Amino acid sequence: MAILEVRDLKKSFGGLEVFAGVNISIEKDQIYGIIGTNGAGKTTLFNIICGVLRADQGSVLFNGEDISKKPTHKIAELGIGRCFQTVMPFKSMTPLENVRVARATAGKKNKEREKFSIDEIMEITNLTDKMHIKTQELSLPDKKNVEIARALACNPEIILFDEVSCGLSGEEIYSRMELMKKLSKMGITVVVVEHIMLFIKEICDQVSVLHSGKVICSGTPQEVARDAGVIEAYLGGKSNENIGS
Amino acid sequence: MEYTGLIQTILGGVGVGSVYALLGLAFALVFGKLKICSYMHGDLAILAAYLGYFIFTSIGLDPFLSLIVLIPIFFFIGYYIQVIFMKPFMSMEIWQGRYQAQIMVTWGLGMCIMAIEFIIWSGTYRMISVPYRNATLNFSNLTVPVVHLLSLGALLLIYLVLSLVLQKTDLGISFRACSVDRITAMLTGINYQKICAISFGISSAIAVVAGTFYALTHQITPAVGLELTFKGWVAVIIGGMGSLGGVILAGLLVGLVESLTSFFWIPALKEAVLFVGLLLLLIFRPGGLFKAK
Amino acid sequence: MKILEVNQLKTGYDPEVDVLRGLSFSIEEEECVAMVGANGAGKSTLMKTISGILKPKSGEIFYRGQRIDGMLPHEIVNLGIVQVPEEGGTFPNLTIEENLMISCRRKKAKMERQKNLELVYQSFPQLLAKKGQLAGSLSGGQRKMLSIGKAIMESPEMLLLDDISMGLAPKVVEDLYRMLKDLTLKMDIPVLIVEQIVEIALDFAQRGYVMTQGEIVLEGSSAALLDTEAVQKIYIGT
Amino acid sequence: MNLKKWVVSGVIAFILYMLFLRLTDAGFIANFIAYISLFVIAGQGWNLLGGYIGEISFGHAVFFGIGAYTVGLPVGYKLDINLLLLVLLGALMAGIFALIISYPLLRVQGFPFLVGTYGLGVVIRSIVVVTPALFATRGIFISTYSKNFTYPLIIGFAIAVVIFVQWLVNQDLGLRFKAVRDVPTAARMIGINIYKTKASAFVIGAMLTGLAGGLFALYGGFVNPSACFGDNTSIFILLGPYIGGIGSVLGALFGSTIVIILQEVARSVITVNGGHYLMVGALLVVVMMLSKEGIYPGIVKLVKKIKNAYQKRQGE
Repeated sequence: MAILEVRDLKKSFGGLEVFAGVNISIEKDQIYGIIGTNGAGKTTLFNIICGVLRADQGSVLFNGEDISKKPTHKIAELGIGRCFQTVMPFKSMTPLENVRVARATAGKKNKEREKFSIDEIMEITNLTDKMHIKTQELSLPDKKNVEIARALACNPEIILFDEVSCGLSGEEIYSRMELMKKLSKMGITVVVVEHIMLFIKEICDQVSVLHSGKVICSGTPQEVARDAGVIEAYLGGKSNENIGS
Repeated sequence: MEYTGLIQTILGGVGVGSVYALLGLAFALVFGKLKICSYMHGDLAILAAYLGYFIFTSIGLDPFLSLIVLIPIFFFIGYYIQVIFMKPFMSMEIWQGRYQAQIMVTWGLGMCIMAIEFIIWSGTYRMISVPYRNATLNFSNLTVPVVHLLSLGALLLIYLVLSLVLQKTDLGISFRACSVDRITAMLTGINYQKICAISFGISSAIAVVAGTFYALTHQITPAVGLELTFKGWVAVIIGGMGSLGGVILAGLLVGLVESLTSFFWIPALKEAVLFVGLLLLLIFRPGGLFKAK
Repeated sequence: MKILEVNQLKTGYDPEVDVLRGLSFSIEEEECVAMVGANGAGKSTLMKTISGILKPKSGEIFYRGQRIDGMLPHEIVNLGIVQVPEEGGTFPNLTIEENLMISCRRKKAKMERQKNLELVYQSFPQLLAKKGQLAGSLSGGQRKMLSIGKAIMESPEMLLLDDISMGLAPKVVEDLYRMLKDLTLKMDIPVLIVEQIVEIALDFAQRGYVMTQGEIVLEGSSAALLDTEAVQKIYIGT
Repeated sequence: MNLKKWVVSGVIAFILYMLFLRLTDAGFIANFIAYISLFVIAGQGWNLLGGYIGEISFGHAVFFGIGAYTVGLPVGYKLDINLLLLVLLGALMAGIFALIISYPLLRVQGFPFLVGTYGLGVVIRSIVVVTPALFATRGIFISTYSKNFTYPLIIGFAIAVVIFVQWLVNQDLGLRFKAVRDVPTAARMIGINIYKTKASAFVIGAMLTGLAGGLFALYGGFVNPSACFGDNTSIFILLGPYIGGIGSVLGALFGSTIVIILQEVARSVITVNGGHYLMVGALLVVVMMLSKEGIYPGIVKLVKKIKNAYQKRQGE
């Protein structure tokens, strides 16, 4: 059974239609990629899943339960964690406090799913030696780590990553990839929004391509990379050599 | 008899309300569009009232004539307050940063203005005793104070002029441009900070008018400034955060609520009733009564 | 002569983190230059810094020999450097005509107002048909046209185009670039273009720079860049 | 945990004050310190909401007044209840009232909240003033304990409150406050119920302010609407933490002290009634222009800067 399912989602801002009926179904323990050009509505999709925005139509099912009307903090308690594209750690607190507060709220509500202790979280996110420095004084990659750590502390079943690679260098991106693989092995479903094809291709089991308000293609990364519609949307219809490398 | 009394009260309420509406208009202009928060316009209004009083008692100039001098002076005061005290905060994020800082700075300035008024004129109640202060127009058995009619007229005039400026002139179009997207406005070549300063100047000038009319209908004391500020803000909240027309209706409503409470109940409770109304509004319609489009 | 010269530019939103880490490049007369790179490489930050929206932490920007870093955005527009921004770019609460008229801030632009207006309406006939309507009622592609139209109304002496294709359907993007090409040919001015679709950008420009992590890692003629494997690799991220 | 340090310094401060009290026989300064302490307690209560949640309240005098009147009213009606018990009850009453009033008020945020709390102050004051059953404007005299008991009591409470707040903001609940202030969206996404969190800060803060009010009744032996529910009280409760350093326990402590001292100094320098606001207003403007976060964080930053510059020079 799908762990997260988006059914016939419609949303428009003012006159601008962002989603014209989006369907996505994510299986458990997968690494699922959602790609699309800038402005395709990837972040909006995450916002709707998390309950920050309300859809105009359609529903979001988590473990078969409709969560599209639930308040955000309830959705978090059910086990959906999230990292933002523009980093938003609690900047006046230390990384440790960031993790502690998450553990004390959403993490407390689903203790049975606890996979990592706080110490382990600090370790896998490389924050052990920085955990007493105020977050606002950390560098961007570290701030991203704080967000990942905070999401993990909620004991989620599924984590949504929004443009993790944004602003990171190759090596840093690589370590994130490793971390995601590790999480999915531990039984946490990972959803990645990206626009860098290679990143998706490397780690994802399933990919959906979001373009002008619709999912234009779904499947394994290899299938998607060969899809003519995707190539046109992504590269302006010239060639597919960029994907190949 | 009771009936005419009620009508009389309503008219009085609308008359007083027009002062609140003017202040609300001053706030809504800078807050609703440019997201500048001020807590000193009540004090500016009272300062203008005192200056009008001073000019009247020393050289006998009618307060309406002194407006000709006071309006440009206060425009520049407002302009430079924005440039000196508000500009450093304009780049901060809206609440937490910008609004809080601006509220505190303007409130501090307002406090200074109030203290200076205390020092110069002391806390005793003053009034500008112009000959037409108690003049009335009579319609059958209704008596309407001339000053109320004048303030209502001034309110409408200012509103019309403002809407016209906003719709037709380059300044108005730039202002509307700045209000939706300040980055794009800058990239279009509009001097954002200057537009802000001019708007703050205009809103200060409106406060002068409000203060003058307040002084003609009430006795003034320095401590009233903060009260007026808050009533202006109540008008803004009820009016739906920045629609100019809504603020005017809301300001008149505030005046009406106050005078009706005095009429039917205890005058000392008029403000309490007003704020209870505000709290109820926050429960049922947090967005305001007359929502901005 | 160098029209635009950027020297060791450092910019960032946080005091500790630099988005641009000492960037240098230049644009020659009547040249169209593309700046490509992945998301987060700092392209938009660069555009904002040139236009004066962001203050650089260090480094210099020269425009025709005049130092412009530290100048206010409207002063930079007055010099003739006009940007079509990635987001926004139009005022949805103003009509299309007002949007265009408000963009004549420079003296030269005021004199050429009628001529420019004709040029805009001629290039984008869709705008003429809707000129009395609010810009908020336009579709995404039309908004971009209006945004470009606004830049033209300013009689630009240098054009900065930031990610025109963002959020638009491929067909619209293609049309848009065709119109742009005509326009820039007519106006004969240098253009700096930032674009996430590499091919379009390099097709449009004669020369290109590749950015990653706030630094320029590669430069060359468009044709050469398109051929290099490195570009594809860098663009893709690892 | 450095809470120990706080407790130790608190105890030392208390002992010093007691020594001082013995040596000077409860003179003006001892009195003044007790007066400041009242505002320190109230200011810490305000700071929980204003500093740690980020909602500015302009009406904390309401809770101050409720605390004071809970002590005063039974005395006024000649009921014989232990005054200390009443002080604690006053804090509780303030908390309960805050819980009720948080329902409409916390539905809005930002400056409608500010205007709403100001309005609340006006409403409650007006009601007290016109209600004979609440002794209207006459006020109530309370035959209170001797100074030698109330002063140490107030100081003791002040120290306890400061330590309590310092402890609280490092608990899970306190971290939640800061999370809501820093990034509300992210806070919701880790399962924090924003309304509940804000309400708990509001209620706990109101209780502390109510406590200050109750102690004020013991301290002055007199309660009346203008002293307890007045705008002035709200203003000085607010200004202390704001000027001192919003969202920091030490900052609020310093701020309340500075503001109350400055106010007294200003009153003696500018003798015209109301003129002392000139200095208070000027201080507020100067602090905001120089350091947006308040005096204490500003000084900390400055010291850090100087230290860094010094180390740099040393390094060269």
